[in-house]
Amino acid sequence: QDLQKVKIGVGGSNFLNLTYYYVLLPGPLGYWKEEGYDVEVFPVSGSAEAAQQLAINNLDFAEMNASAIIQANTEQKLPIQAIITNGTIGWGLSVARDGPIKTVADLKGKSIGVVSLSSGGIPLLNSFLKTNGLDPENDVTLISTGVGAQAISAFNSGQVDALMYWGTATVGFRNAGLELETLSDPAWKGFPDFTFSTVKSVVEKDPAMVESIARGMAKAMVFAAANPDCARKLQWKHYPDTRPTGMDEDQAAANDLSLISVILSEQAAAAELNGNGQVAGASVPAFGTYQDFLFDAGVLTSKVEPAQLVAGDDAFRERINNFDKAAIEAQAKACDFPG
Amino acid sequence: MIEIRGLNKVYDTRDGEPIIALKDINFDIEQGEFVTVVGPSGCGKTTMLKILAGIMRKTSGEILVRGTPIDGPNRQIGVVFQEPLLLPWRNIIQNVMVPIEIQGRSKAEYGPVAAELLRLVGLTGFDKKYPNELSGGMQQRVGIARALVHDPAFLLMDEPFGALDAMTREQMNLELLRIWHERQKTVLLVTHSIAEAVFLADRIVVMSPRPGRIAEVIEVDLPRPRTLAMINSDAFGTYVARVRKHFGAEGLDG
Amino acid sequence: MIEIRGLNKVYDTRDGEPIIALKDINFDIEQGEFVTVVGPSGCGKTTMLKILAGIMRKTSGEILVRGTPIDGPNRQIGVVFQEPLLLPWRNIIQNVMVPIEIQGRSKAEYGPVAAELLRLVGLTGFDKKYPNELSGGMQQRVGIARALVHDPAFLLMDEPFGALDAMTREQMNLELLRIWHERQKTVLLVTHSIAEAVFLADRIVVMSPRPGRIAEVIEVDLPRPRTLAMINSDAFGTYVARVRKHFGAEGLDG
Amino acid sequence: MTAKKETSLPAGRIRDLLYRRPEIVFSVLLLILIIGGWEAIIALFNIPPILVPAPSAIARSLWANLTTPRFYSHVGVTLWEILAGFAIGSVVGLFIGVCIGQWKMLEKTVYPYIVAFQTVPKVAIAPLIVIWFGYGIMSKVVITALIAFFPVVVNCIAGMNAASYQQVDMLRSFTATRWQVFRMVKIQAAMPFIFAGLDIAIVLAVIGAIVGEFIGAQAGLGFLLLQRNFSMDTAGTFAILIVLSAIGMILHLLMNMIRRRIVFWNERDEILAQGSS
Amino acid sequence: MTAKKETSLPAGRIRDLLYRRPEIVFSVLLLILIIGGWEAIIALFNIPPILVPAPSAIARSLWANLTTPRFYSHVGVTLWEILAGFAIGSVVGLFIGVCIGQWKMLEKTVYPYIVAFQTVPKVAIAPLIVIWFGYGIMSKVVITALIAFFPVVVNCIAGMNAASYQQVDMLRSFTATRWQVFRMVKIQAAMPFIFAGLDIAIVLAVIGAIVGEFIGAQAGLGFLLLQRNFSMDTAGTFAILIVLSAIGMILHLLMNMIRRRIVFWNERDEILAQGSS
Ligand SMILES: Nc1ncnc2c1ncn2[C@@H]1O[C@H](COP(=O)(O)OP(=O)(O)OP(=O)(O)O)[C@@H](O)[C@H]1O
Ligand SMILES: Nc1ncnc2c1ncn2[C@@H]1O[C@H](COP(=O)(O)OP(=O)(O)OP(=O)(O)O)[C@@H](O)[C@H]1O
Ligand SMILES: [Mg+2]
Ligand SMILES: [Mg+2]
Repeated sequence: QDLQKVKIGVGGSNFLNLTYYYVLLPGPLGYWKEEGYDVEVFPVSGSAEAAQQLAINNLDFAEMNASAIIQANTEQKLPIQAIITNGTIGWGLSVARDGPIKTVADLKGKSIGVVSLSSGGIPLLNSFLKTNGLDPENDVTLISTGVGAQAISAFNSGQVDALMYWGTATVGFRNAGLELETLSDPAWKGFPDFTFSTVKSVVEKDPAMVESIARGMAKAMVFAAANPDCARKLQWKHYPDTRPTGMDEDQAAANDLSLISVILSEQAAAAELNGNGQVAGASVPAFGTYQDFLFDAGVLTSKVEPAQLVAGDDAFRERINNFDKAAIEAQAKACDFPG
Repeated sequence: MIEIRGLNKVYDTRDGEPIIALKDINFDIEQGEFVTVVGPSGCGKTTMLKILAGIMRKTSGEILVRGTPIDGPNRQIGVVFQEPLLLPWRNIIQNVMVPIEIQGRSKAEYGPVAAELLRLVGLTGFDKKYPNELSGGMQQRVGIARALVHDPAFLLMDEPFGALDAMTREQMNLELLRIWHERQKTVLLVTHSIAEAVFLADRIVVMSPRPGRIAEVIEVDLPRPRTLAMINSDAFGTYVARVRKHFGAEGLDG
Repeated sequence: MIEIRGLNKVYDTRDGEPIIALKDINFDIEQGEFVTVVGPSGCGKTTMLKILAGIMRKTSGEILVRGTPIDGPNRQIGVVFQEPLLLPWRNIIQNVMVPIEIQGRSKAEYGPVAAELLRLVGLTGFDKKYPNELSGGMQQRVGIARALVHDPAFLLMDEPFGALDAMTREQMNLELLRIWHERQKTVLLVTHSIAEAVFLADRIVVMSPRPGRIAEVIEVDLPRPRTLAMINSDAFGTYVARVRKHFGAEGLDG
Repeated sequence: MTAKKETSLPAGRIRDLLYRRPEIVFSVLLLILIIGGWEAIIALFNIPPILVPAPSAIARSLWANLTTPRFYSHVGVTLWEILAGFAIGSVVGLFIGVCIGQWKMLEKTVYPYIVAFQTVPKVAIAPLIVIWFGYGIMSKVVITALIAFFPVVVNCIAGMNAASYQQVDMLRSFTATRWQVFRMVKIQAAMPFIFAGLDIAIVLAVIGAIVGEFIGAQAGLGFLLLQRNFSMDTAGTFAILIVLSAIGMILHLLMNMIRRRIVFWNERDEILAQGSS
Repeated sequence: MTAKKETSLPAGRIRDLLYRRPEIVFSVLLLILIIGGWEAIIALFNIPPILVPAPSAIARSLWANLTTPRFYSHVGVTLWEILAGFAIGSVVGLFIGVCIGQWKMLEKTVYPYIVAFQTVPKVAIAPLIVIWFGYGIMSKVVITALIAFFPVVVNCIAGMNAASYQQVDMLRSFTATRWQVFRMVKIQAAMPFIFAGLDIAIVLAVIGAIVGEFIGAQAGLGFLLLQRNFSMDTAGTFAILIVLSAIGMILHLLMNMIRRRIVFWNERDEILAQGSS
């Protein structure tokens, strides 16, 4: 039969690898097809661009930062709503494991590398420094060290004493051989981060479609949690170009496994926020507290009703999580895919 | 046919000091007339030709063709420039065909004309060569063929035979007279050869140096058709002497 | 002084058919001699001059200057090209000073020489003008001044006076003879004027058309210094007729 | 006469301007047209303001920028990067171009490698540049220079090859050295090419400075662009882009003025030039 | 004679090659020099392999790429983007350049705005392009074309302005129209400029395709670069860069061959050309 076309954009990453398994794997696993949808996934360079593309219905859904969802609502009056939060804030301030810096307070007078001075990590870092008695303006120097090798070499050469990066980036640094200790504010665990979202009108117009797509993702999340290595194998099989290169097979597998384990732990933390044991969902109170935090940090100029930030109601989320978890887990354990 | 009334031309120059190239030129050319222009180097001959060709603005004055002022180039004019001005990316036959192409005339019809003209100027076999593969005199002859190819009623020629050897020059002179006569053309020809000026002309315009003015207009009353034998006639000699007087030259140029 | 032995030049052309420009040229030029070259257009005069100037490769043969083969340009050579070849971004005086600059001679010393040469060619007052603000003949005269400014012992001149009017041409001829005599130069001059060739030369080299060969070398035994009055002498007329015979021309060119 | 004109009505003044400097009038008209077209496209294609803001919103944001003193320090940083990068890039480009133009052998050996090197996206070598030039302005200047130098090289070579060989031979006949031929003919003949190359280099320098700042910067218009983008301030983004464009445009016009003073020899008689072409 | 050469020792053959096509020998020597210098710089500046890998590691990675059939589909995607973007960009650039070159008024009014538009970083207008041209290859082609068209415009205009006004006047004396003057003189005179512009455009097209893919792509060499970068596989990154460079270099050499066939009129006698300049 004719499958309905659906487009998902992944904001903030122009390169889709195992990190985004929850939108990449439902397709090959057939979860979307069996509900009648043909889903295409696109990388989109940033969350802001993703919001733009959502706004003009060029995309049906987008993965984007929770802060971007809130900003779209408060700053642009653009009703983007969260459907599934894929993780809580996994940012961390990494320092050398056996180095002189043990606490945040030790960073006085030091340099901190950030991806860019306009990155979403800055408000987090600033409040983290403040809670630990440092003045972000004067006590530390921020240097934008970009991504990947550039940041590593800055750290290795001593140009920066700490790196303030998101979870998977920090894993990347570790994989590349940096010996790191990561400090973070416990409050961050309560803030939603990367979130599957869409505009309000889509939810209103075609709730069944939204449910189906979200359900497919939820199944994939259960699948990966049950057998991360199988998720990795599937990813490599169906998206061969996303597998790490420049290392041997075992190393690549190990790297990807540590990557997905970070994703899964962030995912588990996000599930905590849902409060009712649901695998997939978005929490109104969590968005509310994050909005408050962003407002206090000066990122937002106004606030909206927290319920506005999340799609649908409890019943809607109930339907998303309504599937045979055990069957999916069994499928994952078996990991029986030909080829 | 062509009336030049109070023509003036002043050039601006980079150093700010303008050059008065032509001053109050008044002069008529009759239909079918052969007029030659002589005058010292830099007296404004080329300037006048370019203004007549409609490719240079005059500073003041009027030029009337059959009573109407000219305001640009004309299909009935063929110009031979002082430099050959060939297009280096076109071969010789393509260069000769430039006016045909421009005026949208039939290539099939004028192709043989161009070939015949190339033969006339002694360049048969060079039609597929490129301009920088030709000697200076050969390039100049291509320029002559180009000016004639569309059979214009009015020819403006700026020292067309300056770079040619004695014999070729004589032949070209005779050919030009033949074409002029057969085709009833009007010709204005600039030359530095006083003998040539006399040989070809109905009237000779003698110009004086900066600012360029007309010093004298000499009617040449030699019989037509002209023959090379006439060169040695007394009448011819008298005309030559009369022109030469303006230059104060002794006769090395012929 | 200069010996040309078995000189050949074949040009490759784009259409694949080579042009034989010079064929087996053998010829000597004595120190202090004034040699003129005449020949039909396209016979290889310019080619020979460029090879002597050291800026064009010969296909075969040898050129010896005082016994040693030449392999490139020489400071003692001054060349007047067939086209003026001025540099449009330099004003007139800067164009004349080009050889001085190139040969690292003192500007203070040669500045007055350049000014004097400009006066000689009748361009006083034009030294700050730019080449495209000059008429064709004026540009050619700048080229002549440029070839003389560094006082070279050997002058190569390719139709230097072709674009000049009768009087200027005569004056320039006389000036050239004066300079040649006073400064004891050796001159090789290409011209289309048979009279000029006779008037200036110790020897006239007559060339025949493609492939360019030497048809005759004529010793001119007229007394020195030459005067314009000699033009009307019988001896002069005999030489002119002898050269003209090669061209089959009747005498329009002088 | 001018005194009389000055007392005439505004309509008369515009007519007067139209006569004397028509390009100014048309340029302004064009600007109005662009802004109008912009509004029209937004209306026609129903483009939401989050994608392309209305000119009025941009103007407001632009005004807010221009009245903030701190904004000028950002402009200053980027302008400095552009100018320094452009200067270094053009000088190096000229040097390389001249060398290659002088020695044909280099054109066949070194030049292809320069082309190859130039295809490497600058982000890919950013880490190296940062190591050598630090995180400050210097690394952005270097990236700008690396991007800007190439069009100058290419055009310089093409220009030197376009020198008339007759002119070169003329100089050689007076025993000119390779260097003298270069100085007296080749570089002059190359001038129109070089200025075209510089024109391209200016634009690339503007882009280069922004790319450099995108890689990581503490200040500058590229930094502001990232910041505006992060706060989804599209009007703000466009306001910055307009400032960038204005910088590019002014530098282009300046370059053009310089060109007209240096490359003068193919200009004819003013009056005539208007009549034709 | 050649038969004799062919049986000679390798050293003799190289000497023979050195004599007949010296540029090939020097080009190879240069390559060896570059690789050697690379190794030396790594050793000298103590550059860690995570920043710049050793040539041997890159060679291995390159070999791995070249022996994977899937790699060629990525090459194909990017090559297609480059070629299509370059083609569209040059054609549009030529068209705009010719229009501006033909009407002086446009040069003073429209041209500065084109310069201004060109300074806008392509990432800033990427969202718009994605709306109009989708997420597929087309949007990358458009970005590539937008980047590549500018040098062609600039050089086309400069070239047309460089046409000799004497030649133009000659044509006008035969009543040539503006269009005929363009066709018979201006475009020909502009050819050396246009080819320089195309040379720059090729390099910008390569960069443009990569920038386009960076904005978000599912395939292509830019996509692979991101992947390699994410895996911190520096050797892999450089291997891709080398493939990109090779593409740029080959296109440049092709363009050069075409140029030499079209712009022939300032070449002199082969033999002499080697002797001088
Ligand atoms: N484009 C120009 N700009 C400025 N002055 C010019 C220009 N063209 C010619 N002139 C000046 O105008 C005067 C007349 O020049 P023109 O070329 O008409 O002379 P001519 O009679 O053809 O001389 P010739 O016999 O040497 O060719 C000269 O003094 C020259 O310097
Ligand atoms: N660059 C070139 N390439 C090919 N052929 C050439 C080249 N230059 C000259 N020729 C050919 O060589 C022959 C001699 O040319 P050259 O210029 O020496 O003649 P010339 O005697 O100076 O003629 P003119 O009196 O017309 O100047 C001509 O047939 C010409 O076509
Ligand atoms: Mg003249
Ligand atoms: Mg000649």
